[in-house]
Amino acid sequence: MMPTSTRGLLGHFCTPDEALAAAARVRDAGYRHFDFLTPFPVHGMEEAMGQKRSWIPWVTGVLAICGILFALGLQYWAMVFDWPLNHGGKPFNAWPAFIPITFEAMVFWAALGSAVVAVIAGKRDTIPQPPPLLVETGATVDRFVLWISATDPRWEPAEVEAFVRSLGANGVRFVDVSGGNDA
Amino acid sequence: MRPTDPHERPEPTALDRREFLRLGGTLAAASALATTGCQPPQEATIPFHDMPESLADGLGRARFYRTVLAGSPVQVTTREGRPILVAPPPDDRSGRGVALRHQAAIMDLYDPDRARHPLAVRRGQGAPVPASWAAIETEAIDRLRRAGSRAVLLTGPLASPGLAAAIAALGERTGLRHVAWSPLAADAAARAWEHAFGEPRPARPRLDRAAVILGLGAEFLDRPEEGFEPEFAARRVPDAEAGMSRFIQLEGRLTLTGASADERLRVRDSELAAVAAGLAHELVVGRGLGPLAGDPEVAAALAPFPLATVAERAGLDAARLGAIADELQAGAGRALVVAGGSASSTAQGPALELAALLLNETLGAFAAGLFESAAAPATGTAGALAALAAELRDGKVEALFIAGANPVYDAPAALDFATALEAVPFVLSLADRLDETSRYADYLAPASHPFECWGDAALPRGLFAVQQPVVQPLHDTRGLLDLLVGWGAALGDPAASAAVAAAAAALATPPEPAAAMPAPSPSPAYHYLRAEWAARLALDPASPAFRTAWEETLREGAWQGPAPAPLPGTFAPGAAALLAGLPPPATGLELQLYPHLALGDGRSANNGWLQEFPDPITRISWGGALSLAPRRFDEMGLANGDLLLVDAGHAQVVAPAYRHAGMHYDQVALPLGLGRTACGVIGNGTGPDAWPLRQLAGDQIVAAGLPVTIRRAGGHEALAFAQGSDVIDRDRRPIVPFTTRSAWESDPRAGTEQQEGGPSAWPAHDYPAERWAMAIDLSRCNGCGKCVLGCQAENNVPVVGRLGIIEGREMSWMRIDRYYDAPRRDGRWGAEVWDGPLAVVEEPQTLFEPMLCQHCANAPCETVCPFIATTHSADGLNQQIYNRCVGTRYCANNCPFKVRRFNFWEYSTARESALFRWLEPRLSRHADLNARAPMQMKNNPEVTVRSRGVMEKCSFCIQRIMAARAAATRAGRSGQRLPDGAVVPACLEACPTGAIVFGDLNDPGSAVARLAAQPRAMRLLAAIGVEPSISYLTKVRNDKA
Amino acid sequence: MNGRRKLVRLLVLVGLVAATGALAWTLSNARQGYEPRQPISFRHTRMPGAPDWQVTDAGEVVNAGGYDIPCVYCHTMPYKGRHSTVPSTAVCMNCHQSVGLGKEWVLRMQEYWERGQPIPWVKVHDLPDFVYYDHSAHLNARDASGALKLAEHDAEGRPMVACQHCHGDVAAMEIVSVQNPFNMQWCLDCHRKPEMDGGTDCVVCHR
Amino acid sequence: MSPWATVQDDSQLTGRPLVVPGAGPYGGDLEIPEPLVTGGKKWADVDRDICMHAERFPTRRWWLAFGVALALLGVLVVSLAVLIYSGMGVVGVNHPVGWGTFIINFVFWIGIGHAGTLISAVLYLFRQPWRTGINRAAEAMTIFAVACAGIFPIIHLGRAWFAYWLVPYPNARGPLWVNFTSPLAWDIFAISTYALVSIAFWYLGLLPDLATVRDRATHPWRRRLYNALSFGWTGSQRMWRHYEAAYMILAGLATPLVFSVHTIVSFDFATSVMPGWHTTIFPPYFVIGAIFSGFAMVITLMTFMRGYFGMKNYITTNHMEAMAKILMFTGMMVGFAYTTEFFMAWYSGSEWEGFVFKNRAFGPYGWAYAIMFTCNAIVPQLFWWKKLRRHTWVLFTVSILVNVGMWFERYVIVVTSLHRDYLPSSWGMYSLTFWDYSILIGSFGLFFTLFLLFVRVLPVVAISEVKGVMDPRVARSAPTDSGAAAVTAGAAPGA
Repeated sequence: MMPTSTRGLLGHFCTPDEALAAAARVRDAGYRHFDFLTPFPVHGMEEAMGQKRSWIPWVTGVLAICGILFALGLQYWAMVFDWPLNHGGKPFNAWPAFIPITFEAMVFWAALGSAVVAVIAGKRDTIPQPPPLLVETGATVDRFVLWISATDPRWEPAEVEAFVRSLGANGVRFVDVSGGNDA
Repeated sequence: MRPTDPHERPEPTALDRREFLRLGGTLAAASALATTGCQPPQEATIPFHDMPESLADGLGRARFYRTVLAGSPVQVTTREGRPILVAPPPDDRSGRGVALRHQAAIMDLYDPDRARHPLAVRRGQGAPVPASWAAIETEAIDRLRRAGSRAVLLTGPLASPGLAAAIAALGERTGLRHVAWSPLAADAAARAWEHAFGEPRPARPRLDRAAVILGLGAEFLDRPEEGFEPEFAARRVPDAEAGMSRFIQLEGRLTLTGASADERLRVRDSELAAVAAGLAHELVVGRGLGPLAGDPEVAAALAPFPLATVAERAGLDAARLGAIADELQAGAGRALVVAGGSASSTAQGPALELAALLLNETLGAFAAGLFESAAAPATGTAGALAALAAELRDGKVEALFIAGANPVYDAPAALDFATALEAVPFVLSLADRLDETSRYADYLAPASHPFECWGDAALPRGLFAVQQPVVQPLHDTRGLLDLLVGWGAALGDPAASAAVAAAAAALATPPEPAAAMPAPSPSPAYHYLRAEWAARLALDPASPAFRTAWEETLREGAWQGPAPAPLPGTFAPGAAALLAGLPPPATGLELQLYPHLALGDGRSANNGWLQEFPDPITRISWGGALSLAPRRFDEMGLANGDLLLVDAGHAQVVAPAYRHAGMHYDQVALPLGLGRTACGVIGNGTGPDAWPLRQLAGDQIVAAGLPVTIRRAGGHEALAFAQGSDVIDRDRRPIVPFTTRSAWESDPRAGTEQQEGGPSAWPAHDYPAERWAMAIDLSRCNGCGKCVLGCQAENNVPVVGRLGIIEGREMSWMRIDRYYDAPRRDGRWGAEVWDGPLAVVEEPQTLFEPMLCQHCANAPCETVCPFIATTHSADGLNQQIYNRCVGTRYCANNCPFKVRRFNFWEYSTARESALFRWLEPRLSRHADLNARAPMQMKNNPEVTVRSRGVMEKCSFCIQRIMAARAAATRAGRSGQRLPDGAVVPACLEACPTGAIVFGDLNDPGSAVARLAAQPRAMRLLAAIGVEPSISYLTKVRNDKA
Repeated sequence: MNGRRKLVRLLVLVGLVAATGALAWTLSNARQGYEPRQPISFRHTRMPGAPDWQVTDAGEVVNAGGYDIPCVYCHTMPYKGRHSTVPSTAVCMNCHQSVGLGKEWVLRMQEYWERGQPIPWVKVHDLPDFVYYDHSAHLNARDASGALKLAEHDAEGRPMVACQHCHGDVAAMEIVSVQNPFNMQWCLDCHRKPEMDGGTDCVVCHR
Repeated sequence: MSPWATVQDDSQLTGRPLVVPGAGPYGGDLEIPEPLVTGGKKWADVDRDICMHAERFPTRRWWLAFGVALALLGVLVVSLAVLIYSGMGVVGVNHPVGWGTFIINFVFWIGIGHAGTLISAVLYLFRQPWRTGINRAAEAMTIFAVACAGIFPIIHLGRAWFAYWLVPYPNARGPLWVNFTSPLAWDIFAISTYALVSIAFWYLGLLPDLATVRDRATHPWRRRLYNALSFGWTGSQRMWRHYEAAYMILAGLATPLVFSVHTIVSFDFATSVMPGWHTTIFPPYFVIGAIFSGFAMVITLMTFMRGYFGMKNYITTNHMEAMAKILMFTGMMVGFAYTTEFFMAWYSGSEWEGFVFKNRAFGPYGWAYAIMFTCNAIVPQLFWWKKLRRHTWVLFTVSILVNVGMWFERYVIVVTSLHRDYLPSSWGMYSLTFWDYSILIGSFGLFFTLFLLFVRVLPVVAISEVKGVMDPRVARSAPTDSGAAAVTAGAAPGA
């Protein structure tokens, strides 16, 4: 069930390097339910936060194979099996002519599928209490915002606050957002 | 709205169940609405009220009638009572041929510009108003009665004995005089025959019996109605049974006939007589050949023409002329000299014809039976017309009836016929439209088309043919014979009265629909003709024997009467004196006026098919041009279409220039039959009107050898060329198989050499049943173009108009490519070859190649069509499905033969919207050309009328293949292969020379399979591996003297 | 997202797809079931079929069945030509000079006859203009053994007219309607049967 | 202090590395590349500079440009109405030239549509940071160019209303599918794939920027709209993780896609039997030509963006020079292809082929060939000179000329091969009618209308990507407790 409120701790950094360092320390400190909001992707953040590599490429591979099978199947079925027609003396199974569409279908399935799955995955791959969208933190402008959720097993407000402050974060504060956070 | 908090997911604005049901209901309603809206529109199916029994086995099928059209027997195909196709009758033995004009007669019949009811023209004072037949006939009969011998009937050439009899009977009753006028009548030959044999009845050369043919300006192939094509073609193949003939042509303009010559010398028209006399001098005087050798009169007449002198004057190589003389001498008894054509309408014409007769006599052509006697053609003379014009002007004629003649348009300008008509108190025009002459008449009594009325014709070999109507008159018109018989009856002629009475009786008897026999016709002409016919057959008109004979004649088309009188006596040596008075040739430039190949004298000028037909030599459609020798053309710095002023002294005409290959340097030529002003919206104003340039010299019309000067008139008029480029270098583009006889004898594959294609990556498809294929023998083909018109009529091919041709939107499925063969250049290649270098086009070797869809086994067009609108059928056809075609034009681009035609416009419907007409004025023109009632009646219901935006092309007449299949199925042979000859495509049907053969390639016994296996057979563009189904058989030029 | 909403969304999606499919299917089969009203309510049920003589309450002996009239008595051409043809009014008059006089629709027909006008029947079976169908080529088609491809008996061996293969049992129709889709798919379904060997080249029907 | 901070203005860029004397590891001079963003911008400035155009009321300049574009679009609409209403006859196609300006325009626009994805994808894969300044607009250009291209294969049909038959959908005609051996069928798949993948790639790149626009929005509806468009993007690292992976994959897929699409377009010609078309060089030749013309169009558009929309700090002279170099390089490739074609025609020994090329250069359409060769192979050689590479007007002029030349390249290919092929009897000429011109011009109307709308509503530079290539030392803002100093807009959440 949906949480009726979101609780956690915010603190932000001004450069990606600070954020990276902070992330590594939060990870090493054993926090699990934490996240970073950044205005642009920060290289190395995955490792710093202890995340695994994204599984999107697997989706791409499977969809690519689906695309190939779909296109080849459609073409073969239509041209050879369903209604073979003599087009310019070519054999019904003029397989070299099927290559372009097969390739395009592969790209089509793989690319669009990956994009859609990535967007969905990005929204699904989350901690129990993801960071709320707090515009004034500037997470889409120039701030690298650390969020530690109250659901974290190691959550202990005072300890966490002290820890985050020790990372050099600015604007450290608790957030308690209740109900529909409708913009 | 979506929340901004990603983990907060409140109630989405999805549909609840009630909304879902509501939406579902709406969808269902919408689909129901769409479904009912898309049900087929209610269409009525109207049966007969009472179906005639005669249709019991023929509904939805073609019926064939034999009739005669302008003196040529034809076979007319009708569908549901509408004539849709004219073709040469199979096994015709009349000695006449079918010309393009006959084939296109369908369009004349459905010409929307025909007069649809009688008109009071009132001599052009104000607009014509409708009149009644009764009023016109009453006045006409009254005038006839009163005018007596001061009444004149002016007709065109009369081939109809029935009509002649009716006219004669009227003449007996009232004194009506008859004058026939045919603007293209060639009376030079008749004069020469009269001089030489005492009888103005030229015999008919038998080209199939001659091994050597010398043409002196001969135009036997330019006048297909004269029926020489099959006989000529019979000996044009190298393996002809009787041996291949050799044809040498001397002419000033490259004609269709000259294009088939094995050897061709440029001699201008006015010089031809002298050259012919020179040859005669060489043979008779020089070599003492033939019965006339030693005759002093002949020798004296020929004295001024020693070969060397003649050759020098004509600018010819004397040795070459001598070689021709050698050939003639060697071929004596098998050699034939044919003069005539436009060259005979020079002032030297009679002398030219006589020289030809002299040569034939010398070579023993008459004795060897190379001529057959023929019935005298009925032609009018210019002298008679000139006399009539004088009488008209002098007020000696009180009533003038004009039927089938258009003197205001085509009489020599000197006669000023229009003014002469003003002096006649009563002029009645019996034309089919308000033409140039009718505008000066009091009344226009509209004439029926020959397909709508009864008539007959006498044919050269003694055959008599009946012109039977194949359709009810479309408009309130009458046949000339019907009218004259009616007048005859009114004036008390017994035969006419009997006919009219019989017709009245037939009209009074209600038709019996279920009767086995057709009802008697209510046409007076019908009964008149039957009486005539009974007299000719010496049978009682009421007897069953006559009935049988009559019906057989109708079925077979003609009845063989007594053979024409044998050839007139012997050559009178004194006739040679005609040569002595030979007028000197023109100095400087001379003009030849020649009848337009399709339009003839221009009487069918409102016919879109004929106007659009590209001249086989010039490839110009919609008009004509002044032909200039290439060298003169280049010297003047002209471009095709630059306007020139032709000044013949007595008249001047402005015409666009055309670089005519093979033209004599000192000769220019202009077609006749163009430039009409009152034939209708299709033909009005196309091309220059050249008739005024003809000169009346005594009682002879001079239409060639006219001294003229030309100069630039300023301006340019685009010529509607149906062809892109003229010249091919067969070393580079081996697309026309062509060789000489000597090369062919040493290697029967000679001329078919081409680069072979590589091996195919794929196995070929197999064709389990038939595999349709065609073979075209280029040695037989003379480029006449009748296949083109046959195809156009059969397949509902629209007319695109002059602009359409200029823009390159021609629609004809079949075309005859005409190339000039560039001499081999030993591997050197100049780009200039495409521009027609003088070396090629001054003495061109003409090659004709009928081009149509090749139905390639590996058709490039099929591969590229994404819509599956064109695929290959199991019997080898390249199918084009219009209803599936969306019009990418990719197939046409990828067609190496460029035979696919795209409907850039909607030709078949007249779109009346004002916005549309404002946007595209061209479209009104298309409607004029194709879609004005009753033009749509010409359409063949077996073939889809294509809409805009679809591709079309030759289908090998799939409708005929399917009809043959259905017929076989009905006959209990379903699933069996069709026998050879069961399918006759329209082009083959129209071909007079048998150049086209069609059939099943899988049947080893079929004609096409045998031809395709010949070493002469070549399939084009082997290098790109398209595997056409059409084999072209090498054109072999007979170079063996 | 809870399950109910998921279900509704899914149902909407399925419904949309189904509706589109149904719409497409009906559009492609627009001809099937077409049952137009005719200017004269001619009853095919009374034509073929055996007579069924019955005695009415009034004691009259009447025929409640057919008159054993074969299809080709009126539709004369199917074995001979492309069209099966609609009978001319004269054919109606062959019988109705003496039969059924005074009945409403017969009187209407006779009115047409006397006015000399054809009866404006409404076309029931109508193929697009670009389809060149030939009745005779179908009815006369025989296989290698010489048997008619359009057999004159049904699957159980009961005799039936070959027309029924496409037109259905017209003899049982009070109002004639289109029994089959009469679209290209339906034509091809038959042409593709090996025993029919009808050919699937485009030009078999289109040209 | 970063040396990049010294570059305050685009005009200070030299195209050469910045030298920091004595800063090297061993005491030598340190050379570092010039900054990609000039003007000492901070991250917060980037948001403002770029979002500004989407936020304020359009300028008069914008209205002026939009008005012109809309008028041209009107020309297109009217022309198409006339075309559909009257028939294919209104344009210049004929026998034998069955394809004319429609196919020329199609290939032309598709070609232009290649640079965007190429810049984005290929330069991304090659880690070329300078792509960030131009990739957004270039991708948008791609999509709009493909949209322009997409109308041509449909309107060039004789019966355009049946174009949907090209889609292989189940039907009651047999079913009758499509001919999968036809290059036009391949085209349908290639172009629709290309269009959709390009849109996906573009949109994926837009997601973070849409969130930026959302966060700057003052009007709640605007915020909702952009939030919906950004799919509720927060910038969470867990989103970035998959996003980055997908972006890389799309770049990887888009690269071969770019090559395949123009290869397939070239198959329209290369798989035919027409001399001059039937040649194996076409796929690479077309692809290079497409990149060439696309870069030229990007230069044209970027010149406008720099001048009209004040983007000089983000699309710097260095960006322009980099593109000029590519233009010169691809121009040489294109010239090489032209020459190779001639060589192959001669070397093949095929008379047909030889004639077509001779005719191409010296025949009646030699003038078109001359325009093509001059504009495409010779004019870009000006970029051997650095000064010219960095000169706005030279760049602009050359970019226009290159696209003129590329249009004529397609003209030459389509027209000269068709107008004189195998049978001389069927040779003909081709000329444009009024409607040919109006539809060509109108297609620019469509393109610019879409582009101007894009400029109006979406960030024209990839904000998040540009931020990534800026020096944090320069771009960071002072640490404050309240969050981003630059953010003045945006209401507190969850009130």
